[in-house]
Amino acid sequence: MVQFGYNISQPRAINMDKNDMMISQKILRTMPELQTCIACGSCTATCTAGAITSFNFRKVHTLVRRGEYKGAYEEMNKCMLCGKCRLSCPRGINTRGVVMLIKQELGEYR
Amino acid sequence: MMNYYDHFILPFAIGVTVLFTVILYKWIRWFVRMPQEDRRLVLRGIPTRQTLGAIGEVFMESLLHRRIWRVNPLLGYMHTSLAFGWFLLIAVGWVEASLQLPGEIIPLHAHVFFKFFAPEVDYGITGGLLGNIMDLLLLFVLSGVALAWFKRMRSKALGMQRTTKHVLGDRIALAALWFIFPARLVAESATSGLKHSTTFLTGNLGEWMVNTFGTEAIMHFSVYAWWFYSIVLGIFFVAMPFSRYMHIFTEIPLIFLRRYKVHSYEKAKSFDRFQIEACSRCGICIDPCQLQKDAGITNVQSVYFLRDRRYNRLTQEVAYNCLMCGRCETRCPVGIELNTLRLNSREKFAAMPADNRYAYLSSAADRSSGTSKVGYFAGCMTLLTPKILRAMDAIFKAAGEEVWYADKDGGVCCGRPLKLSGEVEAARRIMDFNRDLFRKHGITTLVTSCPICLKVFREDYHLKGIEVLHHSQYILRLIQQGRICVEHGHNSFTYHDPCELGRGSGIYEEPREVISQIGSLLEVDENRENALCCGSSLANIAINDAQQNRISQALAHELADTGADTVVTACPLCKKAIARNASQEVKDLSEVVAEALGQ
Amino acid sequence: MSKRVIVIGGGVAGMQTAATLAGLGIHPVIIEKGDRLGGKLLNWHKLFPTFTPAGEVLDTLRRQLKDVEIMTNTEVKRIEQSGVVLNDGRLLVSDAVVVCSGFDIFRAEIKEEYGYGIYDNVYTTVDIERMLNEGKVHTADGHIPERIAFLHCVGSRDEKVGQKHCSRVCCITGVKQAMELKELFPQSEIYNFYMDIRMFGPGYEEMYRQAQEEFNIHFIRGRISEASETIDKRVQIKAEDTLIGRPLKMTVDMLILIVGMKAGASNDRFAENRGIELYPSHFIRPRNQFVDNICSSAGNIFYAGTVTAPKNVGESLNEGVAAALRVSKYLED
Amino acid sequence: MKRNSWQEYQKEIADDHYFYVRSCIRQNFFPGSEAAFLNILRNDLGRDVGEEARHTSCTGIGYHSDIVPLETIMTVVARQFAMMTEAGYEHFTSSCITSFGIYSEILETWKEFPETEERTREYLYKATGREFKKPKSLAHTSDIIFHHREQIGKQAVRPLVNVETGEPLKVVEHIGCHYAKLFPKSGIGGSEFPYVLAGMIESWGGEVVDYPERRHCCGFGFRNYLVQANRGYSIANSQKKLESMAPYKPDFIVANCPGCTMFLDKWQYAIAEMEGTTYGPDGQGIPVLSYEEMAGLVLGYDPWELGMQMHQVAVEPLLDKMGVRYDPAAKYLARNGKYIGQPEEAAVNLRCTSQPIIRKL
Repeated sequence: MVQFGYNISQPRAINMDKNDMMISQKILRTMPELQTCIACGSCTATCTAGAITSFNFRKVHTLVRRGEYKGAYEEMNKCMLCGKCRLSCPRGINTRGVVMLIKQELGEYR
Repeated sequence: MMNYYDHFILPFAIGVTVLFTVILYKWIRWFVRMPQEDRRLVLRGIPTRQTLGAIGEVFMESLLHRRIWRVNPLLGYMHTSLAFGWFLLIAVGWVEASLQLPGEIIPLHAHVFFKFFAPEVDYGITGGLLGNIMDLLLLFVLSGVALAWFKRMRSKALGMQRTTKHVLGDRIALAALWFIFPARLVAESATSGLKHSTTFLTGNLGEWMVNTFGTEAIMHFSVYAWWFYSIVLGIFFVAMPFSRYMHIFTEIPLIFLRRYKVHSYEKAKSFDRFQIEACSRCGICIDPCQLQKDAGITNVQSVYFLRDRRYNRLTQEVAYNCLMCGRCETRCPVGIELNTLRLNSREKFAAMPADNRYAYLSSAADRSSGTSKVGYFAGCMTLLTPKILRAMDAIFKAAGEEVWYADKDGGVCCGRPLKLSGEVEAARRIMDFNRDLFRKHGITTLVTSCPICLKVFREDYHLKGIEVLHHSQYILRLIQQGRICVEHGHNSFTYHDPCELGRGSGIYEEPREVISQIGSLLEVDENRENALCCGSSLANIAINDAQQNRISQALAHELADTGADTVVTACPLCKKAIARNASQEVKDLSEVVAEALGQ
Repeated sequence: MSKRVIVIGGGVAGMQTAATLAGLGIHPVIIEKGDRLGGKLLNWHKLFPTFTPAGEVLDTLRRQLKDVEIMTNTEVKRIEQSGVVLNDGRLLVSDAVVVCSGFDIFRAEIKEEYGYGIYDNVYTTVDIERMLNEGKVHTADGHIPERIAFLHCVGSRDEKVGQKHCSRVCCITGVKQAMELKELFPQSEIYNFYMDIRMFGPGYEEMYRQAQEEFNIHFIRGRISEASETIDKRVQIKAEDTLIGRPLKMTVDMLILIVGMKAGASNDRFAENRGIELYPSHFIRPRNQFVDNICSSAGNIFYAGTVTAPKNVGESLNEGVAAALRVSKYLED
Repeated sequence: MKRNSWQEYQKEIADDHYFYVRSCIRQNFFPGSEAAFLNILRNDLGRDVGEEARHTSCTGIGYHSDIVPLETIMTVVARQFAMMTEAGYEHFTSSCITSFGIYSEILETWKEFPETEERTREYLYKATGREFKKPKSLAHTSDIIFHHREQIGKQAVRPLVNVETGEPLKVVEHIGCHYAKLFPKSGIGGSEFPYVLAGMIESWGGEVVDYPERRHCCGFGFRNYLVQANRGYSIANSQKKLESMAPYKPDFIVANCPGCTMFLDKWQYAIAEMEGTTYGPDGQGIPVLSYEEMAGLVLGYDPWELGMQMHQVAVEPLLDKMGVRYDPAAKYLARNGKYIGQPEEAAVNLRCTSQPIIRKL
């Protein structure tokens, strides 16, 4: 193949037609309460790990729900499971459970 | 030599053989697989006094069931009658058989079917006496069986709200067990009647049987009765090592191993099997469980957890759904380390590779401030309860204490939540970071407001040279040293023991002493070792918010019933959980102290 | 002789007003431009948040209107102090007028980029109510939809189509229909694209939560920017998932546009009366928003229902009662 | 197609006497198209089109690449208008969509901010001594062809029909972004469903293919193309469109913007070389035509006269379908018979370069 000094950029759009939604569906079946997230961001604002890294729990689980799994496991691994987010979540989501679940479903060792 | 064989003994003989083969196989296997250091502990322990202690404990616990007596005397009697009674039946029966049966070698099974093989049952003075003693013992055991039946139907009378829901194997063994002694009674009575025994129970019953049904009928009947007795014994013995009754024999080595200081640990190991199979599934752990009582979760209690783990069908749901409050552990009559076993079962579900985890923890994560030999670690949760921070500040100021604040502006988690979730290796990285931080700043005292942090600092941080104190201990010390004064007022307080502080770290008295210097203390019914959990425990990864809330409601209700003006606790997480449903003010101990600070 | 009051519009607000007036011994006349009473509810299937059949509400109202004079297929041209002028030029004299002429449904065709009326599988919430009533919900070629997208705020909060206001009830309508479709098609994936979710009524927020947690309906914050038809007649939609900050696209079997409330076309004509004023949205502005929120500046003209602003059925019904009582008080004085 | 909404967006197009300004890209890459436009208008339709050799680039590419300031481009545009005024024309038409957008934008700016027009007049006068009148009407050249589409249809010798099957040819049309996305009212059919090319196709017997990414940009994007490192973004956009249209198996693409025509054509070559992907039948590309070329073929012009040998994607398969007679040997010969060179063999022109070339020196 010929090299012209540039590549064809991959689209940035989340393509819900191509994404494999199986894992996302399984996660939501296991913890339907995750679907009630209203993206208030209080989890991320109070996050112990988020204070010293770019970890954004809300964003990562939203991406996972859209079938964008790449990097989610690594991101979730930044979490220290301290539980502050669970105390601040107005929807009562078991956030620590979500972290564990996403890691279990997306960890490569599985 | 007399022939001590009859076909009917076969079921019994097979049963006993299977039983002891399996038990020996299991014990040897578990022991061989134990880590080197555990085996070394055992070998070193055997020639010590611990062995004698263990023998005594085996007698007290495995036979007399002393701990169950403490839970409920009737339940204790039931267990004693079954265990100790059966033991005596075997022991006295053996004496009886060896004294009265003819022949040089008397096979082991002969005493079991003594009355069948004895040519004449009330042989001599000893015979009559022993026969009556044996009848008495049988009656003793039968009273236990009757109680067991009664317990199945009316558990509340024996102090249990709920009994264990058993698996099929357990039900078979249980049914066999229920029939063993009635079958023995019937078989012995029939033979006694035919042989004209005069003992008070089997003799009289036998006489009545013969008189009522005729010698011919009872002769036929006795054959079936001995067969039946042998079969139920055989069934029970075969089922025993595969059912909950394995506990009868497992508890004995467990007592020895425990005496030799072998313990379970945050990672699963072979010794755990001794604990897991020592569970009798008595179900005493069900009632204290708040998940069952308040949240309607009925399949995760320690008895079910151990059962599932034993049969290798433990689900993540069960492993994760536990507050690890320790209420069941304090009550377990076998003394199984339930929290530790629950914890080390989680690793296989959470087995996340630890490599590269928390690489972001560098010196940049040090946001501490101040310089002092005294360090204060607020803890993540305390950062969500700024009143505690303010109160601690006021107390430090009043005591003239210079403080190094480890995490006032945000810190790194203590690592215990991660450990509780089964990520033991990863937790170690966080712990290392914090320990290095404490060392770097040269503190010699570390005060924390969070019992969760306290526990992990004490147990996993190996902070040699640094005294770790919960703020309740620290505050009490300040008062005793006269560094701060508190004024006694007219307020009444009730105190909630946080799980990690009370049962977890054994700190019950310090907070109470501090409170009693400030106002009157009204205790809740269930306090200290029996204190309720607030439901927010980080150890439970599965519980949902509504269930947490129901547990918190129940606790808040109990606390309100004391009529105290203020609820005091000593854990930020408990404070938030109780405040969710409390009708009166909820304060941390430090707040109460800060408000009562005098000049 | 009892006083005569003209009620313009025979929707729920008009029916409730007339029924209350009749109960007070006043002689109401309902003027309805359609051929029967009921207004928009005639086309609605079930009402949020209780899933009460719309017909039940109408039946109850109809029963209270036994002796009320009703003029159907009649339209009001102007409102005057002495009464109303009909389209055919007749003047109906009355002592008071209650305007209950309601709202118009926003024409989804105007939001051309969503392809309503152009692509086969683009629908509006009004279509879905009809399809639910007929018991026939399926794609244009008769298939069970596997993936459905709802788009909130079509014709609401949209400067580009002159609809700056929030139509309020569409959020909960979208949630309600999503739940109804999920019940019909449990295997389907349903996505609601929203800008804000505004759950103002009792039980609405609870229903929203139920839709998320129990019905597994996905809510994606982001307005669909465009829709296009694929070769198999499905609809490809593009939006930004604004909570992630990345564009998102998907193909759906049905795209359902949650259409908003537009001010009634007759409002402009009525406003020729000096006592009747309009908001910039062309909804009628009452004398004030508090104690006189059902009164005009002209003494004998009153309002009830969505003629003054988007409202739900319950609020419209309440205003019917309130307006009737104010009319009665006015007639006594 | 249930697409009638285009009728809501109509615009006034003058019937005759146009002042024509050229396109940088079209005159370089599709010179035959501009010639064809003039020929069709003057010869086939008998219209008057004025031109001025001294007109310049509108500098739109520089403007969109942030190197030409607004004041400068306004003055350049004013100069073009001055040329029109001096030549005695009132109806301005531009060959380029970028220019069309620039003219629309500047006229609109002058309307909203009259002081900018005043300043521009001053700059122009100081610099060149010229003065101008604003055009009475502004049209893109595709608007003008659209305007005359029925008459062209009447004169058509080869409708857009597959001569073998008798079926209408399936045509993908692509409208340059700056045609109507800046000002929907400035384009026929508005920005959502522009009708300018679709109208031509339908009038000349073809079938318009509506496909999901129809409105998407071709990816030119000025800065995105001009900086080599950014070309990945540019090509990705074309690829998105090609992937979206491929399932419809279109016979050809027609575009009204010179840049789009070029990129949809040349990126097909680049994608084929970089990834090995082609979007037409049998591993070939989809031919891309300018609307002038399309009109020219319909009116019976010779494809090499129309400059179709300049395309990267070979057009022969389309010519065969339409029944256009052409001399394969003459493809790479100039009018004077001189060999003009030919592209290397590539996936998108594989079958059409293997013809023996008769070199007439």
